[in-house]
Amino acid sequence: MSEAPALLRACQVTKHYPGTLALDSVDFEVRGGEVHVLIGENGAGKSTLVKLLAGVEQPTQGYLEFNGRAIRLESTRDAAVAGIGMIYQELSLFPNLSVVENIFMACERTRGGVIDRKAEEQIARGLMKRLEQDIDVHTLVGDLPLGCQQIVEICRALARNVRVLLMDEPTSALSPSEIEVLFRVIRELKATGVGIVYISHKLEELMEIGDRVTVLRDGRLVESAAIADVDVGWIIDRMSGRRWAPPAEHAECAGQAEVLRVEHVHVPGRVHDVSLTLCAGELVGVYGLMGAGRTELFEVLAGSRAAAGGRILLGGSRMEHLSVRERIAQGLALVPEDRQAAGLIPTFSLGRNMTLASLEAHARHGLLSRAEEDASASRLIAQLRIKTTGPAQPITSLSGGNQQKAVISKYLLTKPRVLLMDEPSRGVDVGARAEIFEIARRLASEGVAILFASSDLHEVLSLADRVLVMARGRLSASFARSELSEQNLMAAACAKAESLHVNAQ
Amino acid sequence: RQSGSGRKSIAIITPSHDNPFFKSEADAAAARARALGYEASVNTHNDDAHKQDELVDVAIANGAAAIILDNAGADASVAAVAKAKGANIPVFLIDREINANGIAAAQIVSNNYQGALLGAQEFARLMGEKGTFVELLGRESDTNAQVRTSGFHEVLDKYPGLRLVGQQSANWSQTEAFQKMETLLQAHPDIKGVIAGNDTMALGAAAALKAAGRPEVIVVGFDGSPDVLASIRAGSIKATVLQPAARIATMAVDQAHALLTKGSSGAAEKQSIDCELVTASNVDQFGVFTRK
Amino acid sequence: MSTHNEVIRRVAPAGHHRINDLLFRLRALVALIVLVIIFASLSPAFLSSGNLMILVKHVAINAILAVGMTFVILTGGIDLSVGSIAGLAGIVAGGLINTGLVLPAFGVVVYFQVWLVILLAALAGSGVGALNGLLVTKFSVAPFIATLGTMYVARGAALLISNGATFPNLLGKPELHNTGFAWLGSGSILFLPVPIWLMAVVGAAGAFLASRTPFGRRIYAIGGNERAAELSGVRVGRVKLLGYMISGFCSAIVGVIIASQLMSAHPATGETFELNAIAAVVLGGTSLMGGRGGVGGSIAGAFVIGVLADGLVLLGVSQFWQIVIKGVVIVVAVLLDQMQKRFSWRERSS
Amino acid sequence: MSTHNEVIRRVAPAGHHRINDLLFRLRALVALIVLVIIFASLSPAFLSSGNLMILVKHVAINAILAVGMTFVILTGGIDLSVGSIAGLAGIVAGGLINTGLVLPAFGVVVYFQVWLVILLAALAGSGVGALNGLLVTKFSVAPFIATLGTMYVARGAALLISNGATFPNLLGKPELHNTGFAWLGSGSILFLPVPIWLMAVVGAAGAFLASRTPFGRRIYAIGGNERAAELSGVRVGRVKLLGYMISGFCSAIVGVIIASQLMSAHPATGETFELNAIAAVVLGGTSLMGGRGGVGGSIAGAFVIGVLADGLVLLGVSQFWQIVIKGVVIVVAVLLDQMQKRFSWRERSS
Ligand SMILES: Nc1ncnc2c1ncn2[C@@H]1O[C@H](COP(=O)(O)OP(=O)(O)OP(=O)(O)O)[C@@H](O)[C@H]1O
Ligand SMILES: Nc1ncnc2c1ncn2[C@@H]1O[C@H](COP(=O)(O)OP(=O)(O)OP(=O)(O)O)[C@@H](O)[C@H]1O
Ligand SMILES: [Mg+2]
Ligand SMILES: [Mg+2]
Repeated sequence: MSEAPALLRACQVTKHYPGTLALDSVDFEVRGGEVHVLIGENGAGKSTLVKLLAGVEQPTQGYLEFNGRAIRLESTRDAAVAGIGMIYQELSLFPNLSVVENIFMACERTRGGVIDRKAEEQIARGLMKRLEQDIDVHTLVGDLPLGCQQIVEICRALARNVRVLLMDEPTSALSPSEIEVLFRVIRELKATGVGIVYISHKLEELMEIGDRVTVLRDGRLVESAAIADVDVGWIIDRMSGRRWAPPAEHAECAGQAEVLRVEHVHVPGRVHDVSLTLCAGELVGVYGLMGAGRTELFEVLAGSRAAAGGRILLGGSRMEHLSVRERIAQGLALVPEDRQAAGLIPTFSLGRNMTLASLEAHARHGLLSRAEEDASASRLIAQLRIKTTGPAQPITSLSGGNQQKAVISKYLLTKPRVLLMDEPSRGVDVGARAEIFEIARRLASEGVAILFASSDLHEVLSLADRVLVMARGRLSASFARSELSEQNLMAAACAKAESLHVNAQ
Repeated sequence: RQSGSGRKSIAIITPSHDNPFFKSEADAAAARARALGYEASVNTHNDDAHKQDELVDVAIANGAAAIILDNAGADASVAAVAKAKGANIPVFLIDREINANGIAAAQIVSNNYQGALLGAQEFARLMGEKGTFVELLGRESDTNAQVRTSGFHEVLDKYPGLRLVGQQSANWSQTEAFQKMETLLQAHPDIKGVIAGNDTMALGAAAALKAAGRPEVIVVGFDGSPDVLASIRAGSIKATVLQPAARIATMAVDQAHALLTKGSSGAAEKQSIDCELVTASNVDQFGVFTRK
Repeated sequence: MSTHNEVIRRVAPAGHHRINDLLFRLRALVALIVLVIIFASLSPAFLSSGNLMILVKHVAINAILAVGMTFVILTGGIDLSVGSIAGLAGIVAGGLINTGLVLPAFGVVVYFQVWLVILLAALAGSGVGALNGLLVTKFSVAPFIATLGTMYVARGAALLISNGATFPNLLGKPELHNTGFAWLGSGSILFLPVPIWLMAVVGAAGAFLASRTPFGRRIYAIGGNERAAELSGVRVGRVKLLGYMISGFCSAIVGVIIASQLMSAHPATGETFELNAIAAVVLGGTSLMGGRGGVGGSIAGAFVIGVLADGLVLLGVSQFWQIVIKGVVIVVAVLLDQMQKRFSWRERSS
Repeated sequence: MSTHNEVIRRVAPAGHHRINDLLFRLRALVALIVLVIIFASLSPAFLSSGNLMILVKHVAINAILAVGMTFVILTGGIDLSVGSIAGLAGIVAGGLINTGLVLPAFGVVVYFQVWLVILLAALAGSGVGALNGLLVTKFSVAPFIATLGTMYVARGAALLISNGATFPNLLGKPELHNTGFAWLGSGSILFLPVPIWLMAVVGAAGAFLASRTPFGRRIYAIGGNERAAELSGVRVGRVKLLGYMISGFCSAIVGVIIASQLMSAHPATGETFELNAIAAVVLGGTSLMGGRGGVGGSIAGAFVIGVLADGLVLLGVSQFWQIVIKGVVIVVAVLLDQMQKRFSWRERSS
């Protein structure tokens, strides 16, 4: 393996952003036929490094080599010409165009200058088959749920015959079965000599798919090693200089008061007759495959999507007819799944993003108090260890994981009684994930009930007091902590229609 | 040519009715046409030759018996008039001429040039033939703006004592005239008079002079609008030149009727109706764009 | 995977978005049909073939502008300069016919044949379009402001060239070999006026470009997500530039047609054309945020506006009421938008 | 934690982006200063206190419109109806003073005192603004189209109310207790004309609202990402509606000021005001995409446009060149934007 020549190499690259040194003299390379895993805490510089390799950004210092020759990538076009493809952390698709049109953007199949729709369709269908997806290639991408969008993004990379494929958290919105398929494809690509750079915060995944691992910390390269020679503990040690507390004790909800009661909630075609209850201090996970309807259920609970029927009671009072704002005021808040589309105000600073949902609490006599806003923001920055220069930093210049933490902070500041979190750990590093759940746990101990959706089996298994499983819009099972096992969850998530009927009390 | 109701119709096309001049003219024409038993369809082209062309098209398609037109440009209107003639519809031009003879059935215009001379002579007299003044121009791309200013200058340039210190277009607009006048007063605080290409601008200038505490500055306008007649009575504007718009419009309809019924309008193509000077001394003799 | 199959079939029948597209276009069509029915029942002259021909000829002006404008709006931009470009192109054509191109340095005056005159006017229009495009792409000026600026500059240039006057009698002179300008605006081919043919050609070419070529698809992509387009390797600057040039070109064609119809060129021609063109595009279902809509809709939108204008004149509605009704119809026609929104992809903002 | 501290120490001082904000506003200021220097050196009258006073008074009109417009543009909308609302409000005020409110059903005519007349005109303006807001929020009509529609409707309404004529001599009558209307446009307080005070009040209130209150913060949030704002508990519909109402209110104030200055109300007042107001807002650094900018900048932008207009008149520049220069200055002033972009945090597009 190690004899193979480097296909793409970054030599002593440094990247300065205004106010931040994102990369500091890093050497990195990927060889043909290997998967080189890149890992580090949120904000360590992973995305920055692959963006340099893909021509999205240019290094402040240092240079790139392709096939042993120095190369300048002024734009992604140059990279594409060289055969370098990338899957972006923040998906970069065209919601207004169909799946086919997205896949072939800027590499259209033409005949005499006219687009050859037939040919494109055929190739797109082939790609979907290869990824074992049944996505209709004529659907508008904007109509697809996040997970399917990620599949489209992967198709796009596959449609271009690349020699190097850079994947920045390609699985953050995928569930285990899709991840399996993706891994199969990655192995196929590897076999044809493609070099792959793979970023993820899911350590088990890395161990499974990677050949080599490089750890970044604060923009510096900490160490590279063959995956065979290391284990999860090794990675975690290198990622951060610090240790975090192991997941806290699981609470027993016996005797606690019920705070949320959901009865027969129904959204045509999406969510079918879902009933559940939540006790104060509970941390409940909702597991399901992609498209199971968790996002829709959460949106209905939060009031951003209309339900066709059912009742929602918070502490005994009805919520169905309240607006999002009123529900937040009553203590029911949702951390949305898609942080770019629904979580962040890109024109705001970090601090302003954090206080947006709790402006009244930061106002005195109707006037916003900057001091109070800054105080709240600083407190959460410290609590969630958000890597930033301060509350005034523009949100878009934070790394993906840190943006996610900002969204979570925003809803923590609303002092919720019930906090709904849809895939809260998307793109968040292992340490921070633990911190988020630690905070959740602390909130829970103060009587807040937490319901979180996750597609990550390990996360659900290790963190939830109780797990509800959704399949095709119905609750298919409910497991107490003691009954939890991987097999149970998978079986329930794939349950057939007949067997779907559970009351998750 | 019959319209739907069986009655012949006359199309009356003028600039926008937000100027009382054109509204009176259109109203007078429509009233006369109806009195003579025609249907009157009234439309406005907002001084846009293209729009005018479309309106003429529609009048042709609609089978109008005659068109009364206050046109949107001496050159730009020729084709439209010719087109109507080609469709055997006589066009009676009012208020403004076109730069072509023999295609319109009649061109009945108030003599803008003569009117400008009248206004300028009165202005020179009021100024005592000396002192500095400014001129507010209409939209510089409009024919009448050009005719009037050249008429003014024909007279005023002959007086060595009269000195033009500022010349600005206020686009026929009262608001714009107000602001431009205020600024001109800053550049030329000692002016003694303002001559304006139309009454709307004269009103704007008078308001600015009043606000600046300079009501004594002599303002002369052009058109003879009721608002300016009132100002002349009140003394804030000294004189204007009245165009007998209502009379011209009525004449045009009468001639059209004659042509349609008797085969001849009984008048020459080019008819020039003189404008009349309105001053404080004779203002009571005038009504809405016509001598009482 | 069976779970997915079922889900997918429920949400996204094949061609799902085509139906939306259709509904979108229907919006203008429905409004159009309603208007036609109203006018036809109120005025017997309305459906006469003569009137319909004239109506379509009038619509052609705005439709050609709207086709060009569509390419700009699809990228998420806007072009306020179309009216001024039309005025400038008319003046350029008029000036070249009447006074020729004066080259004092060489001591010569060059007269061009009519087709060259038209070409030069179109070039002038595309040139202003290119200026718009450069300001927007190279200098990152917001499209509204860039084209507002060129709107003033082009208008001023037209006024300066002709010194505010009209170029009259664009007949040309046989000895200068530049006669025949009238044909463009007033001639016919196969009983149909030339402007109608021009609308058809421009419309067909525009529709083809937008829906069948890589260029068209990229225009949509830029409107959908400009950053993503850039990252996908779309030359965003170049594509946008081309869009503005197409709009400038179409505007120039319109200016030349009008000059030819009037046989004279007036520097104030085309004032407020931009509003009608934009309204046509939006009525036709193209989103001002970019990325959605198409050329066909814009033409339908131009028909709505044109039918309304001519119909109200036919009915003899007063100027003041015409203004009110125009406003109401524009809003009501777009209200149908809401219907469509229900079916569309969740809106992404930012 | 030590790792974090270290990183943070390496980076720029806090408040870094405040400087950017400033630069943003500087854009208009730089253009303003350049213009002032040019005009002052070319015309001795320019810097006289009398001229400056007049200039600021002229600027006030556009500045007040621009302040209202800022609230709409910050949400990512646009308001084309401001000029028509000004015209309508003037007509409402003029009509109420001259002819009173005729209630045929009761057989009475009601005359109002001047302050009530102004209030009613302002209400009419806010009402049209509310209509805009409802169309945009409840009926999801694109702001451009909604306000284009009301632009026509309000203009038509003004024309219909006055039947196209001017309401002259708005002096009121002592016996009707409605005299004193002139004060608003021509009066002074502490040697400064009332319109200047009004601009100051509207500007200060606007700046305060935008930057200090939850409402202002929400306006920005909607412009940044409407969906995220919605999910953060912002009542998007209500906030936008308020924004349009503020714009309508400001427009009405302007209409009343103009009517008071001219002592007459003309229904065509305010045509093309919208372009100047939008240009002022964008010159002032507010993005037409929404979410960025502020009231202060818009006022600076209004000054740029006003200084330019008055300065060119003072210098006696011809109308044609005024048009060209206005276009160039608008574009050049925004070109400074680019300068700013270099320093700023790179922009992400959705
Ligand atoms: N455009 C930018 N301007 C300023 N700073 C930036 C910009 N982009 C990234 N940064 C900073 O660079 C650092 C590295 O960011 P990067 O996105 O590479 O992190 P990452 O390792 O991908 O993190 P994550 O796991 O959260 O995605 C962060 O501190 C971030 O705030
Ligand atoms: N392959 C697909 N094609 C089209 N639509 C899909 C597909 N998969 C899921 N959906 C849509 O998504 C809906 C449920 O998605 P939702 O996001 O609520 O599920 P989820 O359990 O939260 O899954 P995810 O983990 O992807 O967020 C489905 O009802 C369906 O409308
Ligand atoms: Mg990253
Ligand atoms: Mg989900």
